[in-house]
Amino acid sequence: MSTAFDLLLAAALLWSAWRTLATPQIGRAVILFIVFGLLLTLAWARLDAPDIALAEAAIGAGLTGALLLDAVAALRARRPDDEEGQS
Amino acid sequence: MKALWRSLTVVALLGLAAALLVAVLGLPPAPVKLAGEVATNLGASGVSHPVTAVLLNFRGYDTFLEVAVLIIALLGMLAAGLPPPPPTGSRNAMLPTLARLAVPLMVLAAVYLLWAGAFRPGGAFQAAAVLAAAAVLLHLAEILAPWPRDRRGPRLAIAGGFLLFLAIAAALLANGGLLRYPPEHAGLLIVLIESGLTVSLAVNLAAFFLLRADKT
Amino acid sequence: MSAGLIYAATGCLLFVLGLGGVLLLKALLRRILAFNLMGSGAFLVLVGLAQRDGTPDPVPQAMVLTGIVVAVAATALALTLARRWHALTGREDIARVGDAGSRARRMANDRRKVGR
Amino acid sequence: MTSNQWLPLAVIASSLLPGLIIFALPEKRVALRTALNLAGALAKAGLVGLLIAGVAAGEEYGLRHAIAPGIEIVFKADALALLFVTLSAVLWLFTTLYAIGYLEHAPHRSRFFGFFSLCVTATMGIAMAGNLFTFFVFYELLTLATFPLVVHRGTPQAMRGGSIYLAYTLAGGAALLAGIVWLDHLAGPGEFTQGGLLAAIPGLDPLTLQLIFALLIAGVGVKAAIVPLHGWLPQAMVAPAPVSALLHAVAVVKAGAFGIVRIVYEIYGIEFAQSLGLLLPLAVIAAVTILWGSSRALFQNDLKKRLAFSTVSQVSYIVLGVALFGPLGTIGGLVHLVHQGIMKITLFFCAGNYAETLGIHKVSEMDGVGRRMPLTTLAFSIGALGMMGAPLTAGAVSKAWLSDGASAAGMDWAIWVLWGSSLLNAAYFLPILHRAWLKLPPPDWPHEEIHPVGRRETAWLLLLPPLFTAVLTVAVALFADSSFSPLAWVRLIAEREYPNISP
Amino acid sequence: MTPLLDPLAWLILLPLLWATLAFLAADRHGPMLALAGIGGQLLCVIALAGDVASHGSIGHLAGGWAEPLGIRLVADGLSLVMLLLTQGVALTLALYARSYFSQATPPAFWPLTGFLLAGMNALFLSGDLFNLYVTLELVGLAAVGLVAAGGGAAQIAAALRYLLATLVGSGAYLFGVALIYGSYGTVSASLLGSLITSEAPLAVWLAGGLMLTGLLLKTALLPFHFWLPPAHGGAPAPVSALLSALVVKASFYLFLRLWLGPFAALSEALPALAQVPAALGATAILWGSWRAIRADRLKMLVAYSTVAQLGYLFLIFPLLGTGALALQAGILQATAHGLAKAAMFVAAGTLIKVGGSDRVLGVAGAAAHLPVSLFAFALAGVTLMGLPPSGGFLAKWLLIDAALAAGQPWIVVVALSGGLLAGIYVFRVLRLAFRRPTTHDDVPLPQRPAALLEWTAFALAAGSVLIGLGAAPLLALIAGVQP
Repeated sequence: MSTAFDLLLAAALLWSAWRTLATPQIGRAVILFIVFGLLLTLAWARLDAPDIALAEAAIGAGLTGALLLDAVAALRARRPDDEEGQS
Repeated sequence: MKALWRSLTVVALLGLAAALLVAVLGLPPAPVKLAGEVATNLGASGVSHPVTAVLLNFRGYDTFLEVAVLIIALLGMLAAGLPPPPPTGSRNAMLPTLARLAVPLMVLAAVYLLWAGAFRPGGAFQAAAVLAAAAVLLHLAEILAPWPRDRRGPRLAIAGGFLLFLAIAAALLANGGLLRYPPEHAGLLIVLIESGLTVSLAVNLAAFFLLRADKT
Repeated sequence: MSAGLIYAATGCLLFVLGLGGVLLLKALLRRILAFNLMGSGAFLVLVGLAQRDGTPDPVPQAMVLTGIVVAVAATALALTLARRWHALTGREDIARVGDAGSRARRMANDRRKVGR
Repeated sequence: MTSNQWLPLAVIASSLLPGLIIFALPEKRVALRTALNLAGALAKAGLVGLLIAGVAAGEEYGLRHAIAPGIEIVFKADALALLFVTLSAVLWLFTTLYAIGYLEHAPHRSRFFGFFSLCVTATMGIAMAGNLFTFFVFYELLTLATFPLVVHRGTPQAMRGGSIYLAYTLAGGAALLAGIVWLDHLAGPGEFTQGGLLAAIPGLDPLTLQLIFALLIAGVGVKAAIVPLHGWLPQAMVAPAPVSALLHAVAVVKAGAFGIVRIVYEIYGIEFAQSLGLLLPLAVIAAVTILWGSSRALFQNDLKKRLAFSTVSQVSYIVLGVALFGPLGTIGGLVHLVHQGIMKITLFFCAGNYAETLGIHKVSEMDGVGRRMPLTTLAFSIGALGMMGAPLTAGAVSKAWLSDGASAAGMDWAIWVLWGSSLLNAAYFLPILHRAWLKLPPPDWPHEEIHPVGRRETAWLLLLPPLFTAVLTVAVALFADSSFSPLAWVRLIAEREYPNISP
Repeated sequence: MTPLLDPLAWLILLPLLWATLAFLAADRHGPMLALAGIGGQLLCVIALAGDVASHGSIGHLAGGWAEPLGIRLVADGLSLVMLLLTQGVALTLALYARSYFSQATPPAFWPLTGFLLAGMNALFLSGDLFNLYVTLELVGLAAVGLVAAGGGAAQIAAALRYLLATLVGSGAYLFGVALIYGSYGTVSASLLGSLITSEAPLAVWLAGGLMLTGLLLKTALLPFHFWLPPAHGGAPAPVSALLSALVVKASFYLFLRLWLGPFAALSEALPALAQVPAALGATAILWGSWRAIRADRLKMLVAYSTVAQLGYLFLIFPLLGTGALALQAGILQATAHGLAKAAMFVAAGTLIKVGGSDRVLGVAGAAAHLPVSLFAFALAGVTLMGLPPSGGFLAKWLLIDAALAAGQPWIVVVALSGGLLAGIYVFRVLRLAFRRPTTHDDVPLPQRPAALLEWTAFALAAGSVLIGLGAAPLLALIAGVQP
């Protein structure tokens, strides 16, 4: 049962990571990255690593995500009209 | 030509992924088990939580250098040129209220995390991250103004925690090694270092958001 | 298959995915995201592989804590540089600023900015 | 440190230290610079005198300094070294005087004299090097120190000449380095040894030794300007006359020729080289160079270029002498090392005088120059006759010994080469003498810079050095059999290089 | 000596201390702190040298815990030479920088320099693979910050490329460490040396490949050199010198250490592996030299010369079986190149600052008005060309000797042609400098720069030459290294 959960979580991690890189809009990519970070927090919990889970939530997903959102906002502020060019 | 290179890269990466999977899934057990060593020496480490013991005692030297990495990132920002401050007045009207409610709770949580680190999950890093998040929240709510580059306070806080760590590391040389705690004082020294670090790291992390170019 | 091994394998794939992203993508922000995925992959392997027998090992866990802090530092620096670059040139990827032609390109950029 | 150790070092320092001080001197300090130059040159001459007296009395002078395991800087002032040291020291003295006069109003004199002193230092180092490593160190130093002198004028031709010079010498240096390290790897670190270093080591592969020989000779052959590695020499003639005189006619090409001497006699050993079949190819290359250089000289209108091709030809006399197995050839070759230097520097001094005084650079402009500058032209004539091998000149002595050496070695064809070369020498020098003495001068010289004052046709400092060396050209022939002549010294060397044959 | 003054520990603590103080002082007193600090570091190295010379190798247990639990710091001949080079060059560059930035110091220059030095010293002394990862990041991020300190678009772009390269490099390295820890349960380099055998599992081979490739990326060995020329060529001169002379050597040092230490069994099991870095090195020599010959801007020429010269360092790998010879050649080359390249960059900086043009053509006529800087450039060139009696020459001699001993004559050919190609680009600058200036007499000559700018370059260049004559103690130190 727990293995099935682990496999599911692994798949979700890989999917969110893939979408982070592949989704065309950078804003959505950052959101997906934060989702990835939260999923990773779960993974750390599953690995008996509560310290990392805390740090991942606070730093990996939280602060890094905020930094990224801030950067996206700054980039948008300069160019309000056009979408990000295809990467 | 470029497309060819890209496809070659993709093929190489797929090969790497396959090789890594094969290697990882078929790996025999490791000959050295550090978890046991940690458990054996936990008593002399001054803390009862093994991760904290590794982080601040057994491999405290890593942590010491890592704090420098954070300061370097900040210096790199200063060197490259700080981003402009965000435009004011566009904030959500709810934010200040939310911040006033949440921030005291976050500070409380941080203090708990710091204190808990000695014997259960938590510690300086997590506490600092929560404090930094609180600062960011205050900043977004426009309660906390951006820091100009030459502001003294943040520098003092960041450098202070690290210098405390450095001073203890150096003083312990007298005991025969960098950060070689005498077991009887290890707990106290670690708490001292962690408290300093919490402030230092929190301000450092917050500075990534708050340190902004002066308005001209 | 232990949980450790599952996450180690996931970590391998995340690392390669991130590596591919840094190498093949152009937009700076995207490459910074990819770098973070690479790092997360490495962290998962570090802890997952060490704990593949199911017992937690505090040493790699502490290393990952260190690694996460290093990663956020690197990300902060990278984002600052990317924003600075964007502010100076309006670009979101790095053009080859090499030995020759950089001045011409810079002037072209300036013209573009003025035009807008 | 005993005097036997510091004396070679002092010989080197006597040009190095003044050179370094001169670099730091401001352009305006003419008197101090001149004093330093002269003091250095005189001190060196004196020190060399001490060395000669000591070596003649059987003293051994040497110094070593290990810079890495198995790698040593070794200085050794043996008889062969002193031959070259003395030649360079004496000619440096003359050239210094000449250069002081020549560059009286030129810019960047500190730089010029600084590098000039470094060049002489390098030459001294080459002469007294006790092993191939040390030789190589100074050989490359010579390359580096001459480059700024070649390009000194900063004109496009100078730049071109400098580049060509570097291309040849650096490539040669690389070949030499490859050969030296290979040898070092095979035979271990070894020093120049009378009778040959390799001859004493059994069990070496002949083919490898032949290949190494080819690399080494290619390396030093560049500076010795043997065909086809001679292309830099005529180009480097864009340098100021004192540079052409001392360096390209004497120090640089002699460094190459001297290297060949050391390699053949003291690395391989003449007998061992003969047994490996290395001498005949070397002789053939020398012969080709002799004839080729002379033939090219025929068609040069530019005076210094004609002299340059003449140098190409004449330096290979030395190589030919080395390649003639037997003491007679050795004596001929080695004595020509000295004789050619004295004669060629005379010719270059004179060419510089023509250029500096009257703006004459081409042979076709030399009509009647003998009437305007009789003393210079007299010196030039003596030098030219010497080159042809006319009786009572240094050239005659060299050629006599070389011819004897050729027949002793059973290489009679070499005599024909020598004769052919003499004819060609005459063919390119005699028309110059004819123009200079017998044709009428033009109404105006190309660019008359220095006007005659009484009997003095040009500045004293320009006139005296060629006269001295012209006198020397005759003197070494007249007193060839005295015990102070270069010939006597060379015979001493030859005796030591042929332990099994007495000359 | 009391343990409180342990020079090994202070080599890491001292730069951290003065860098933090410089950060605290917000760009004031930077030069003073730096000079005092680096001076102290130099004293530490000298003190350490005495210990290493007498004991061979000095260990220091950080935290007092033995391996595998703790982190062991080690100083041996190899690390000592690198430490000596680093402090020596850094001190001279600090003097230069103080004068070069007399008008305006780029923000954060001094503290970043201090942290960079701390990272390098920590790297040279660390014996723990994970700790080495932290030091790599310390060095990499500080170096990126210094490149960005130029502030212009070109510098920011260079810094970004450099950052991405260095992050991918350390990412690969970290992943390798993860695999190693998973395989053996320890990251102590000395323990791994005996644990890793030729029958190591696939994961270890992959770890080795990833870690070493990551380090190659950081060392800018071809084909990973793309980030180096803009970063080193675009940064302010003191930064360029610091990066080209020292920083790339740090990752090379680690590559060498891993090759000789933990991964020795792997390279012995598959000797052909050693040809890979050597082949890349040979290509780097040719390609880097070619680009230097073609370069349009003076500092780009010098930067591409670094790409070429780094190639030499990797030629030694197939020759390491010949005893100490190849190792001596490599470290001597690293040392001589470090001194020479620092000299060349600062001399170029002075030439550009005074001459007002960053083109190669801008040096025309410089022999007349900047003789000391030009002479320094030329002397440094002598080392790069490998001409006697420079350190570069002795290194090349030893390299050729080792190549012959190992039966790899192609390395001889590469080494010699590399020297000739270096000759082309060095003399390309020098002959221009001797060209008669095209300006007329009424154009005033540029102002003489501060003497310190010229003489620091000269001191570094002279050092790179003199080390060829005084290499015996250095070579003896390296010969004593037990991999």
